[in-house]
This record gives sequence, structure tokens and C-alpha cells, in this order.
Amino acid sequence: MRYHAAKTFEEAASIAAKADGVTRFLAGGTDVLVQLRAGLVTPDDLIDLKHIDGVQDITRLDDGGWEIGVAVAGARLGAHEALCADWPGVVEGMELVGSTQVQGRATLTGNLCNGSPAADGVPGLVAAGAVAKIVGPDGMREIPIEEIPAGPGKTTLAKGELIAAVRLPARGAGGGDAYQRFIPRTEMDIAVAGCAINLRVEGDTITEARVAIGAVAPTIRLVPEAAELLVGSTLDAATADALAAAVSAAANPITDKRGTSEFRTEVVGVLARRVAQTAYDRAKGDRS
Amino acid sequence: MVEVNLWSGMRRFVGDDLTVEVEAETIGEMLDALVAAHPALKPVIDQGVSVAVDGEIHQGRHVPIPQGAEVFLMHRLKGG
Amino acid sequence: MAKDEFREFRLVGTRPDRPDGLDKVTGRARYGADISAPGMLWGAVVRSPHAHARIVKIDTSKAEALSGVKAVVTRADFPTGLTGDEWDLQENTMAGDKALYDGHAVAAVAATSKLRAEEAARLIEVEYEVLPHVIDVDDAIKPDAPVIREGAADATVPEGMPPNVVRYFEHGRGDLDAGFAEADLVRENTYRTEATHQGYIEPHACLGQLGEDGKGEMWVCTQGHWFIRKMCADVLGLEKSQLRVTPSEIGGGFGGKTTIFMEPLSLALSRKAGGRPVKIVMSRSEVLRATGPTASASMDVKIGMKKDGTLTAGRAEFRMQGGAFWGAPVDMALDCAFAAYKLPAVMHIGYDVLANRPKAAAYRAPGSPMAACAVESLIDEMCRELGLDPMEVRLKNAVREGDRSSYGPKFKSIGLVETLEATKAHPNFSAPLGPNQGRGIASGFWFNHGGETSVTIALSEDGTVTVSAGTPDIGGSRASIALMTAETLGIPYENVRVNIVETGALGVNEPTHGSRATFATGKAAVEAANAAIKEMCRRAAVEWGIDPEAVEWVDGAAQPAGPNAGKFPPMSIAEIAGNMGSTGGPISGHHEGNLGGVGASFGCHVVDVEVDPETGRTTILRYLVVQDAGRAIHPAYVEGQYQGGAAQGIGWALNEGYVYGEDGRLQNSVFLDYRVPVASDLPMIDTVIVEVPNPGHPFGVRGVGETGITPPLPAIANAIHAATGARLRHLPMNPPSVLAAIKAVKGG
Amino acid sequence: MSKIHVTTTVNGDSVEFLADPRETLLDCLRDHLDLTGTKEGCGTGDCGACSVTLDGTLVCSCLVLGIEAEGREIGTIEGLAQGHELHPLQRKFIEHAALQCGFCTPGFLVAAKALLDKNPNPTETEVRYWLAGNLCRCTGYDKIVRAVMDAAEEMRKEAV
Repeated sequence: MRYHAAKTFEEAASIAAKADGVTRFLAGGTDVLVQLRAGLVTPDDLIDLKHIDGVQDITRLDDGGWEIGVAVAGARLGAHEALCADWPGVVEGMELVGSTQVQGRATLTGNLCNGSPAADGVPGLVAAGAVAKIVGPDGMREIPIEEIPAGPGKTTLAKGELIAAVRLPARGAGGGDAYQRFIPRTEMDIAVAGCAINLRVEGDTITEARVAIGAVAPTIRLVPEAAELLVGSTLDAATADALAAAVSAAANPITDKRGTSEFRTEVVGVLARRVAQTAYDRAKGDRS
Repeated sequence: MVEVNLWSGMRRFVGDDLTVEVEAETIGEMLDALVAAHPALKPVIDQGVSVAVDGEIHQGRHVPIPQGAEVFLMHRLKGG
Repeated sequence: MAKDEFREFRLVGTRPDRPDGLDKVTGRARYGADISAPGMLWGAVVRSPHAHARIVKIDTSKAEALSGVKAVVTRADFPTGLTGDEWDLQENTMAGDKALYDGHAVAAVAATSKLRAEEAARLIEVEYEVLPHVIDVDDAIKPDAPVIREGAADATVPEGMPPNVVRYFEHGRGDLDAGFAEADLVRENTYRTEATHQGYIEPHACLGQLGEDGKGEMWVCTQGHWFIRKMCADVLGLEKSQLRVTPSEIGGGFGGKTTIFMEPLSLALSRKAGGRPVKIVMSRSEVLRATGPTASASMDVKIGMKKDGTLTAGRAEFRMQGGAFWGAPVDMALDCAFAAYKLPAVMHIGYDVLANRPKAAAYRAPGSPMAACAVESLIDEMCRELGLDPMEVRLKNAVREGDRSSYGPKFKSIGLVETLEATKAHPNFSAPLGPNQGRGIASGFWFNHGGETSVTIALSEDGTVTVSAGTPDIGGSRASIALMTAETLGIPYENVRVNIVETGALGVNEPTHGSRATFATGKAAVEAANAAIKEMCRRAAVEWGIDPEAVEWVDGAAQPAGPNAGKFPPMSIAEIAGNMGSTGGPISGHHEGNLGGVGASFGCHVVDVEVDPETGRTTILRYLVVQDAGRAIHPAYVEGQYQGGAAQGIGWALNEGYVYGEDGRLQNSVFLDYRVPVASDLPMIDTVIVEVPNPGHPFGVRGVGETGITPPLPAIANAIHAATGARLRHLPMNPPSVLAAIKAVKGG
Repeated sequence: MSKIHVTTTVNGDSVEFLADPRETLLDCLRDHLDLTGTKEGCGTGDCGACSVTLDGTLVCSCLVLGIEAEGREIGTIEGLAQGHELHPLQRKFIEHAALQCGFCTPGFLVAAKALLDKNPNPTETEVRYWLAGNLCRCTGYDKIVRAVMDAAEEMRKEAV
């Protein structure tokens, strides 16, 4: 295994593009090291991104949005009051990844690039309409987060491409987001089902909504038909039930050691109802 | 004489009567006498048994059996 | 019964700091993996990826060619001709003709670094012929199941039983038919529990060294180093006394560290590597795949009950698999099943069944939790059906001293009724409950064990004392042994140091198992202290020129027994010790034996749960453990045993369990998916120590370590039923199972 | 695979070691620096026995490469006591019998200290969730949580 401490994204991309064996990028390392130790993946080239300028930064953009560096650990997201105020759902999703110790290392981008359908950090980004800033041999591009996962353990990134940062849009008035997952214990489990909802209200009425679900399909995905049910409503009981049904209908989970298909399908609907309420309350000004 | 209470799975080695009388003053003598009277019991006893004498469970052969004591043969106990 | 009633003791019942506390909070304590030796090599083990496969060929040439590799061993390096348990241990240590479970060791390698050893292990090529496998106990007991080993049944198994049945149990008494006929309600149900792992946080680790001359040493984390010595010597054909085994501090065991796994491999590798020491540390995945889980069980229970709650008859038929070797704790499960109840008629039938899983090791009260899960659930179900209070039914049928036990003999002094009464009196028993909340209670039982024990105490020149004990300290037993020794000698607790010594320093000691360390080692330490007191009195008598019988030991000093014995000031232990060189030499006391006098321990747990009706997730709101300790020597560590046992039982009830794929491979061999309770899963665990002294121990001790894991399984099932109306009869009661059961009740 | 020279600071002392790039910080602490107080219970970041601080942040040392320690500051259990003066958490763990086998104890202490550094007055729930990544199989957590709460209270009083 060759270890590279890249100084720029271009250098990292160049090393990756030229490598002919197994390549891994090291940000938080909480997935890479587990795979390395278990003998599942021993990279030929391991490219450490933490020595690149700005990768630890959380930056407010001119348009009011946010840029989150590739090596920002979950604990730092949670400690950033302004970001938490704008995007509590994004932050709470990332904070559910692993233990306090893991929060000291794990990153949003790593959570995304690991390609797990159950990644807790990702549904919130998808619901928020976040984009990934990608550096590759052909320069830089931006694509929506939901276009990155390609299936369990896979992404759409090409050889030599890597994510330099994640960008969140400006929160704007009347916005609220939330994420919840279901796990059998209270902590330390991989999500059995997850749901993030981001919405905007005018008065009591929802005017915009995005619904993302996790752990119930090969990738984390948007459920636009569920979001449409929310728009125009005041999240009355009938709408919440219809939302739950639509989300369950969009789920296409497997049965595995973590849960049955039937259970996941049902519970993701339950979560959608609960998450919508939290997002709605937050949008109306209750920041809890 | 000691009256020994066997477990019912031993019926096929000793017949229907699950209480067997043997001449013995210790657990070891009792086990030896049992095997002498019913040789088919030997492999079962060799695998290890615990013996309750008046409610107290013993593993050792040296333990004396008082006159009139209540004696039960049990599967050997083991803990975690 | 409150512990404060026993104030006649100076030290017993107090809570001093444990002697090993400082080492353990500073990181200095040395566990299995913490020792290295000059010239040390690292070992790694190659394990079968198949549940059942014939080993066609093992090619070690590439590994041997790797620089830094010093030894490779396979089964061909072990002696042949072993039989019985010794063959089983050898076969489990290293597969012979067949790999019998996913994770079964097939080869091992030693090299100059950990990474090099792991590389070499990956270079060993094993050719397998995959065979049909069987995992579930109810499948394994079928007549046409894949046969794991011909001729493995022992003498208890009648002709014509299915091929994987290796032991058969049948015992009972009374007229069962008449008992059921007399009942107003007879119910029979089937209950299933999944295999769980002891889950000690310290993975198995050892450092072994063995020369061509057959002399060897080992440093190892174990509950019993004499067991390790005997088993390693048996498996490798060594003379036992030539192997010196030193126990490290042990990072949890719960029964799982009472046997060998990779320890003989380190010795075999060392011998082949010219006697260089070899360290092997298991990964968590190896621990879960290849070391002792407990058995899985499928259990039919039938009970007869009168309208007033009187039990008339009970029948239990248990099937358990304990892996590819005999040893599922069916026998003990059966003995424990109805132990808390007076029953005029009872019958127990059991089958120990082979399956393609790792060899079961003991796990805290082996068999009792499964049995309780079945019996205590059914009792609760029947109480509900008859509209009876489950606590009153337990009290009505509770066994007392002199009652005949379900397993045969009459009970000596026991504290079940006192335990149930103390439970009723606790505020948790009557705390108000909200919506979706429910309360469950259940009893539990464990026999406890005395066993082979050898202890020496020795005086130092300053009158302080060392105790040499042979039972590794898992949960604070050095503190309790020091308390009992100091109490007996009449000296301060701090003046006693308890050392857990290596195999050469004492006669054979059984492991710390069967809840016996404080009971048996404590009892032997008291006897050893009494022997030393006798010698000290003799020395004083010689000094004073009086009859040794006229000297008594009071408050840490010899003194004349009454005015007729002579007038001498008391001679303190420090004075006697200071002069011992000139009064006859060293003073020590020794006691050894196969110790009896054990007292069984009953417990009762009360749990309040809240179940999320939409997701099936169970939250433990309150938890109470009440248990008879006989006498609590160090109450804080007694409480610790209660709380730890309850937590393990809660894990077993809710989320732990081995998950196998269709391919027979273990799917959850990491802590991420083998879900032991975490801190946020549990509330504070309330405890009440009931003290009904055991007359078989000088201070009245009953073993307390094991009973606590028994009641949680049924108590939580009973609580979930109370909260939801749904009865879970299969563990684990994880959210998918609970939600499905809730929906079934609702007819959805 | 050639080793890499690493210079780092452990418990305030500057140290150097040679690490294979595949070795974790946990391996390096235990096998190269003889700091065996930090334990390996799982190797996958699920048990917390290997907890250390890295530039003040609580991490699992099994999820950090040894070579990542270059130029960083590491805190381990061996640095918790100041000479003979135990940290209040260490004293309270002994006093409350918050350990049985003691194997998870170093990880709990390092993690609990990181909590109290950040939040001197945690609720029971906060303590339980902060420590959810530290597995204990012996105690049922009761006495551990009590010890942490009691140490926090004592430290608050001392700070006044």
C-alpha cells in the first residue's frame, strides 16, 4: 500500500487517474480502515486528503449557502451553530453516523462516497438539494448529491474523480428540514430505514418539499410523488397518512440481517410521517 | 444400604424400578456398586454424574453417605 | 433481610476499593494481549469459510516461502489417537478431515510481525469439497438431516434416534397424566431462543512458548489456567507439569473463557519455530465465528394449573444445538426449568443435537435462561388466561427449604420466598405505567458450584498477608477474598494482598465458573487463614510456655484463653510474624479440597417497557433485580453481578442472536451487527440484595454471578405482552418480530 | 512495504516510531510505543476500547492510521493521571465499582473525560449517548454512569 499525502485536489486526482490498482481516498477513514483491517480492501494507493488547504472548513457562501469541506468531521458540523440553525436535518443525519468517537473522524463526503444505501448523512443532503463539487482529470464540475450513489458500494464518479466539497443552498425564509432513521438499538446501528424531508412554508401552508429515503432501496433516493402530496397542505392527518403510504410505496428494500423487506417498507412510512412533522415545526419557527 | 434414585432415562439400563439399593458408605462406593449391579450403566456414569446427598450436590467420590440419606444421581453440572 | 442487619462483621459487607482498581484505571493492568517476549513471533489462523466441507488439500508452500514466516501448522502436526472430550477439543482447535463450521481453524502460521503473519495466512491454499450443512436445531434433529459425525451419540441415546442426536435426557417424577387431569387449565407452547455470544470485550489472546523438550510456558486470558494447561497438554500430547500457565488479567469471560481455542496453536507453532514464543490475538470476527457462543434452543413446555393458581404438573421437552460437538446445556436447562416451583408431577426430556456451528461454551447459568424463557413465559400466559396475579402464583407455588426440587433432591436453605416478597415490596413493582407500557416479572435460578480449590495464605515478616488463589478475578473477587481473609485474621483489609498465581504455585483449581470464586476460593481462604491462626497460636503458646489449646485468636492477636491459661499481653500478628524466623520458620496456611456446601441462588426481576406500536421498538423504562446472595461480602460487586447479568439478558431478549445465511456463514460477526446493549439502551438497573445465609459457607455466601441472566428473557416477553397484547415466543424480540406480533394481534 | 518514520506527541512527550502504512494508530501505540493501556476490542470502531484523543478530539485509534499521527497530539489513558494524582474520573470509577473486568475502562475514562471537557454538567441521558460507542459487557453501565455523573459534580465544585 502506497500512502500519498496530497497537497491539492488536482494532485489527488492525478495520482488516482494514473493508479492502476485499487485506489482509496482517505478523509475520515472510518470506512477505509475497517475494510483494510478486515482484509476486504487493501488499497494499492491510499490518498490522504486532509493535507489539502480548506478541507476542514465550513464556509458561508455569498448567496447564503454553505460549503462543507471534504474532511469536516461530524462532530464539527454539530458544533457549528449557524449551520445547525440553517440545516438541522442535514446535521442530525450526519451526527447519527457511528459513535462519538466515529463522529470525531467520519465525514459527510465519506458517508456519501462509501455508497451505502443506509448512509445516515446522505438523505438530508439529498432532501436539501445539495450538490457535490467534483474535481477530476478534466477539471471541476458540480452535480446533485442524488446522482452520485449508483448502488450498494458504488458511485457514479469516474476514475480519478473525487469530491472536493459539498454545497448546501441558502436556507431562505420559512424553511425546515429533518432526518430520522430507524435502528433496533438507540445508537451504533446501521439504519434499517431512514427518511429526510426538507420543506418551506408560507403561513401554515407547505409551498416546497423534497423527500428522500434511505436503506429501503439500492440507493438513497428522492420520492417526488411524496413531496407533491405535501405541497399545498398544512400537514393535516390525511396528508401525513398519504405521505406515509407514498413513501412506503416508493420503497423497494431487501430482507437481510438488519430487517425484513416488509418491516422496512412499513417503518419508512412511519418515519416519513414523524419527520414531516419535525420539518414542518422547524419551518414554522420551532427550532427544536 | 443406600437407596439411590436414578433418573428416568436410566430405565432402559436398569429396568422399571428407578430406585436401586446398594451397599456403600461413600459416593465412590455407591457408584462402583451401581455399575457392578448394572454394568450397562458404566458408560453413562463414566461420562460424569453429580450426586445429591440429602439435597447437597457433590462431584467428589470421597463424600460419605450417612445412613438413611436421600441420594439422587444427576447429570454432571457445569457453570459459566 | 436487609444487609445492614449483619453488623457483627468488621469488614464483610463493606465496600472498600478493589485492590486492582488503580492498575485498571491507569491502563497498567496487563491483559492477554499486553505482554510481549524477546524473539516473539505473531500467529495468525486460517479459518474455513464453509459451514461443512471436506478438506481435500492444504498447500502451505507459498506461505512457507514468504520471508519472516517461521512455522506453519495443520492438523498433521497434532498427535493422533485421542478419544472423547480430548478428541473434541483437538478437533475444535484444528479441523481434521472436515471443517465443521464457518470459522473452524484449518491451519495456522507464525511470522515475525502481525502483518506478515496475516499475509502468510492468506497465502495458504485450502481446497474444500463443500458438504450439505445444517444450522437450525429443529432441522438438525430431523432424521434426514446432513450427518455431521457418525457414531457421535453417547450411551444415553436410545437406538433409532436421528443421527445428530448425541445425548438424550429423561428424568422426572410423579404421575404426569393425573397432574394434568387435575388442572383447570393445561397449556402447551413452543419457545425458541437464538444462540448468543458471551461478548466479553477482550478477545482471546495468548503468548505461548514450547521447546522440543516438551517444556513450555503460556500467558493467557482465561477463567481457569489449570483447565488451559490440562486441555493444551491433552491436545498436544504433553506432560501437564511441564507446561506452566500464568493467567493475565481477564477482560470478561462469562463462561466463554473456560476452554481452549487457539492456545494450543501458539504452542504448536512455537515448538515448530524452534521454541520462539508465539502471540496470537483473535479479532472480534474470529471471536464471534469460532469461540463459544451458547446453544440455540427449541422448547416445548406444558403446564397444568388450577383456577387458584396451584400448579399440578409440568413437562419440558428441549432440543438444543451446541455446535458440531456435544455440549449444549440441555441437561442443566431441564434441571433449572421448574426449579422455582413445587410440582407434584414433572417430566423433563432433552436432546443435545449437532449442527454446523461453533462448539458451544458455557455462558452464565448455562441453559437456565432458555428454560426460564419457556417456563416463565408460559406461567405468565396462563396467569393472564385465568386472571391471576403472576406474583401471587409464583409465591403460592414457590419452593422452600425441605421441598422436593423439580430435579430430584430436596432443597436445603433457599431464599426464593424472601426474594419474591422483597420484590413485591419494592416501589418499582407498583410504579404507575402509561400508554404502550407494560410490566413483566420472572424468576430465575442457578445451582452454583464449589469444586476443586486450592488456596495458600502466607505471612510476611511485617504481619501482612498474601493469599495465593487460583481463580482468575473477573469481577472483583480479589476484593471479596481479601475481605474474608482479613475478617478471619482480624487484620485490616489493606494488609491482605490476593494474588492469582500460576499453575506451578498451587494444586489444581477449577476455573472461575459456576459462580464459585467468592464462594469456593473464599471458603478455602478462610480455612487457610484458620490454619495459619492455629499455627500462630501455637507459636505464641510456645513463647509463653502454655498449652496451645489455651491460646485463642482475637482481633488479630493471640491471647491466653481466659485467666487460667496464664497472664500474658496479646501477641499481635505483626509480633508473631516478626519473630517467625526464630520461632520455627515461615508461617502459612493452606486449604484444598473439592468443596461442597454450595447454596442455590434464586432471583426475581421486574421490568417495565414501552413499545412503539408503529415500529415495534422496545424501550426498557425501569429494571429491578432482586436476588438472594446468602451474604454479600462486597455489596458493590454483588450489585455489579446483578446488573451485568440483567444487561446480558436484556441483550439476549431484544437484539442479540446469531444470524446465518443460506450458505451457513455467520452474517453478523462484528459488533456493528451483533447488537449488545449500549449505554443509551438501558436505564439504571435497580438492585435489592436479599440475604438468606448459606449454612455451607463460613460467611453464608451463595454464588451470585449467574442467576441474573436468567429472568430477563421471559420478564421482557411478559412485559411486551402486557404493553401490547402480543406474545413473543421466539427470541430475539427485535422490532420486526414485535411489530409483526402486534399486527397479528390486531388482525392486520 | 517500507515503513514510514512518524514523529508525534503522546501525552505531552515527543515520540518517534516506524510504521507500516497499514498499521493503525492503535497498533503503533501498543506494539511500537508499549502503551498497552489502550485496548483493542473490535477493530471496527464499534466498542470504544481503543479511545484516544487526537488533537483533542475523541477518536477510535483503530480507525486512525499510525502515519496520520505525524505532527499531531495524542492523549491516551496513560496520560490521564497527573503523576500520582488520579483524575477525578479515575477515582470515581474505583469508588463506585464502575469496573469489573476493567478491559473497557481505559476507553470509558478517555471518552468520559472528553465529555466533561466539553460539557461539565451532562444529564444522565447525555452521558449515556456520549458513551454509547463504548461497550461494557460486565456492569450494565449503571455504575459507570453514576461514576461519571459524580466525577462531573465534584469537578464542578472544584471549579467554583
